[in-house]
Amino acid sequence: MRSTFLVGVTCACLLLVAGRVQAHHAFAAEFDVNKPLTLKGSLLKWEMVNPHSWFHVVVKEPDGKITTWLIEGGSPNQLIRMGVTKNTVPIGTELTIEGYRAKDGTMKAVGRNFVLPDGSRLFLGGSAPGGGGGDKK
Amino acid sequence: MRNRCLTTGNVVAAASAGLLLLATLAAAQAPAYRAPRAPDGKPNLNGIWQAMNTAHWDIEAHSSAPSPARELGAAGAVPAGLGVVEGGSIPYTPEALAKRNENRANRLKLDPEVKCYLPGVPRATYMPYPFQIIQSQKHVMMVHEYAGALRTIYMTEQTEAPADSWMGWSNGRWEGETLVVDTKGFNDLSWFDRAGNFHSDALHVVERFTARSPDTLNYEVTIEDPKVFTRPWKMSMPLYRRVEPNAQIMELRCVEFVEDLLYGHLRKQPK
Amino acid sequence: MTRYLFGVLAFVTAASLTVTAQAPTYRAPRTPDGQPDLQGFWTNATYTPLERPQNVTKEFYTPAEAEAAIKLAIAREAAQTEPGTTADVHYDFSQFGLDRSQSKFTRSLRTSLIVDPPNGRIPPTTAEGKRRIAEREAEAKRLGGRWDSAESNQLDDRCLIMAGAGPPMMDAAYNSNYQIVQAPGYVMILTEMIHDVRVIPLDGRPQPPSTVRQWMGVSRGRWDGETLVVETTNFNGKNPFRGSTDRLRVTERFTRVADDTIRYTFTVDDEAMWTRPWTGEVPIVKTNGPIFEHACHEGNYGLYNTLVGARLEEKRAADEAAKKGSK
Amino acid sequence: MNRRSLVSIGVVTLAVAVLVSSAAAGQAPSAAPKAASAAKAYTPPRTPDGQPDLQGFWTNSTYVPLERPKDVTKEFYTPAEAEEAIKRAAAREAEQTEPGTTADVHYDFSQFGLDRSQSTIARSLRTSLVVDPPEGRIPLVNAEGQKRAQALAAARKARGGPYDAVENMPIGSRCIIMGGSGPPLMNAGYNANYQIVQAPGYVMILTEMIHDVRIIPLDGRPQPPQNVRQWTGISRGRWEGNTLVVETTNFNGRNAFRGASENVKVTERFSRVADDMIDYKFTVEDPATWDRSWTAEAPLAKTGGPIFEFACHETNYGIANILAGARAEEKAAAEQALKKGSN
Repeated sequence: MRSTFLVGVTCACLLLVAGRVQAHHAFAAEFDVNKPLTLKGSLLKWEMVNPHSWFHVVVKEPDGKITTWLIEGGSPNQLIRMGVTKNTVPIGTELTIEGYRAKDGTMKAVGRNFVLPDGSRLFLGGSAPGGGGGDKK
Repeated sequence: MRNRCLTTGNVVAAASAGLLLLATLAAAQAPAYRAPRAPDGKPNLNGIWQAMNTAHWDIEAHSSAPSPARELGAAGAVPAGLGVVEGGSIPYTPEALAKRNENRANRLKLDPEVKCYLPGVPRATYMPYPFQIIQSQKHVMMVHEYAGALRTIYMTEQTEAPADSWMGWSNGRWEGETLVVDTKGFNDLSWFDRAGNFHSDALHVVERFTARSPDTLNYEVTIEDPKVFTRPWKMSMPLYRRVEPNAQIMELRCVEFVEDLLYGHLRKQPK
Repeated sequence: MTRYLFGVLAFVTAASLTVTAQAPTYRAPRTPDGQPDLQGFWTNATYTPLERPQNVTKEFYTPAEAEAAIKLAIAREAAQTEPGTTADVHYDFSQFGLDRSQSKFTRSLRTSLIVDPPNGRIPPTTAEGKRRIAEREAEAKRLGGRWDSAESNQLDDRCLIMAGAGPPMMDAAYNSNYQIVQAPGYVMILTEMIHDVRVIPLDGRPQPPSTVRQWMGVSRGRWDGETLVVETTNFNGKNPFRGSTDRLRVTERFTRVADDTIRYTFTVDDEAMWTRPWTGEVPIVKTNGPIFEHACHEGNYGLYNTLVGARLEEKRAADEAAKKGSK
Repeated sequence: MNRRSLVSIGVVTLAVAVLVSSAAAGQAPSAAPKAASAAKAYTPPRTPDGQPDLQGFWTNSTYVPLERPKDVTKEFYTPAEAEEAIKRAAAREAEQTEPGTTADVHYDFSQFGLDRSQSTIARSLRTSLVVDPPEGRIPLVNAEGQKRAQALAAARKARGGPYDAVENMPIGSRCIIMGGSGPPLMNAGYNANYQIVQAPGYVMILTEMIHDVRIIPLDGRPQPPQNVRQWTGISRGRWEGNTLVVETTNFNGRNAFRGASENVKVTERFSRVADDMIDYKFTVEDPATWDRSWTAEAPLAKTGGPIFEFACHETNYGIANILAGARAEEKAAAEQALKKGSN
């Protein structure tokens, strides 16, 4: 289940007509489509911030080196409406991140998918622990 | 003779007036003034308010000082202030005091206000800009001119902060004449003033807003943050109503004013 | 001529007042709120030195001696400078009414303003005081020559504050005028030069914390019978009075002893500088207004001119040196 | 798995809601005359000071486009058609992107609850939000408007590439204001939520994205002089019966709505027609852009709070990343060119 919004498309009218979700900024300008990656690590910190949240993930590289990656995700606000809080995802949660690396070559990436050890996605349809599964009225 | 009596009388009068003033300030808990009521019967704090002091420069007592930015000259000068912290100084731990001093020395680089970041609490209240209280039953809103900063004070349906934020998560209640606002869930990024006074994410702020006359409020704040201070401490000040009939919270959308400062080094170099 | 006669008259009055000051029978008029009324324009211009001259041993001159001393001082002040000397590069004070004798000045038989210690001289400096003086000199040296930068110039040349603006209020050499205005709970004292104003509250409020410091300190006043007592602390120490530090405490006493005279005494206490407190006294006499705006910094072309002049001279010297070198 | 079931629950809810909301959105008399009369009977609650109560959390999230699609000729869908259109749009929004494509360089909206189908949407049977002109499309831009648009495009081009400097980037990306922040209030794509709070003499409307607040005075005060201009203009409100009418002028023209000039006037009308629905209409007048005014209708549906702080600029790391990325690519290209040259 993915957003189909084409970040390369700049015609604003399309956004309004088609009613597709507008990306806050052009992710393909920030991250390199030619540098897909998969990272396995544990959560150090989740910055629940806008316009996009950031996950700090400690990764053990193949050569044994320990590095910390910053992974960009989505705005936390809707998750919060669904009942997610800062306690929902414990520090140390094991995550596999499929994404694309930053163009400036630093240890940053966009998290295309955040996958838990059992293969499920971190937040999906309110499936996160503590998630209420939709708006509270 | 008569003259002497008069003089003595004056001294006594002046002294008692002074005492009365102190007593009034101290006894904000039990003000003599009863505010007009909002239609729901609560004290009516609706209005556009502004502090008139130098707490935004430094909440502690301080001398005047030159502008931190040379080009501003006297337009950016720091006016002296007698401070709004009860007891005079903030009870920092030694390590925190060192950090405050470092903040102060590097304030042009570090002060979140310079970067147009949200001001945090209570700093938002005494910045040199107005804010408006929009008082409803479920929510009391505080809308600040600076950076469009905003607080929702939950009067009902109160919960804990879901996540840390700049302006914190505020729950409110009425205690007689006083609106009491309890705020937690802060991040550790905002400051108290331009002088580098700061807090951690353990900050807990309790504010008391009490009408003291038709056009003034008493504003009292208790600050608690065991990671930074050795004990809770208080500040207090009056807030003044903006009484001009066309008073309005205007846009101070400052992001674009600071972009060159923040991102100018990433500008494409001219060929 | 008339000026001189007037001066002598005033002199006699002031002298007698000084002597009989112990038991004033005069009762000051009252302001509507009942304060003794000190309001009006006043001057402390004087030919009496702060410290007693080394060759003088007595506290008071005879009237004849005092008159002679003043005459001597007036003549000295009005003397023409030698054309072609550095001193001559100046406008003539007397052509702008700026020598003391052309306006009201205050007289007393005292040989010094200092009345305590009895020798009429400032007490010895403490060891800390000596250290501080050495530090100040080192700092001045670090800033370079007087014309190296605006900041290394004198405070008054920079229009920051006059050296004698005080408190205590000292004769400013010219324009030594003050305006006092009273309102319920307050006494305001305007010093003409560089428009320095003190608004002194009388309500017994405490001094602010020691982190708050000002050039003129922070003053708190009270009425002690007929006398206004003003205590000032919280100086920033950047305009030292005779070497004083930021620990200076000044206590001033203003007593109106005649329609045209306020007895002004001041006690200077600074443990960091002197081995004991010391006290001075000077009658402040009524003078005429108005006090015209003394905007100073705004039209201070002189500061710019001296800096430009210094840079030009340096350049000329460098060019000269280069020329010599190349020969 | 649980996600899928949630979605299907969503669709069922949706079908039910279509019926409810078509009734609620029944300001369109031709479409639902019965519902309209039912809606007329609704009397909104009052605030303690007697204003019709609009307070609470609302959303204008919708799959209905502003302008009627070219291939649609009618004003209203049948409920079945509407459901079908929404399903199609939701599916399109939730579609997988192709790994390795530019479109795929993004976090997954649905993993952050950000696709519309995961939260409340404001439904209507309308085929477009525009209700006037009757063909459901914005009037053609006049000569003056075209000229201005060309001048703006030329100025944009003269400033260089989109990632040459922060000022060249879109204002929404820069956290200054979202494109649809308005007024008028336009669906923001995600977090399309509003909070309305009323106090005597004032209505406050908070737009969630980038915490934009309008405090609208109701005391009849005049607009400020023309030289006072703001991104969201300056709004003045009044009650006409149960309808809040808000007129906004004094825009700075820098977040031009559909190409409008700074002299655009937007008139909004808020009428609560059910406990969970505000009928929201807006009229746009700007002779410098369109030869006639036009009006749209986009209902606000009640939704759950809270609105969490949308601090944006403070942690907008993307800006630095994008600019740094562009500089890194330029550097790499220059080195490449140098290498080629030296070979």
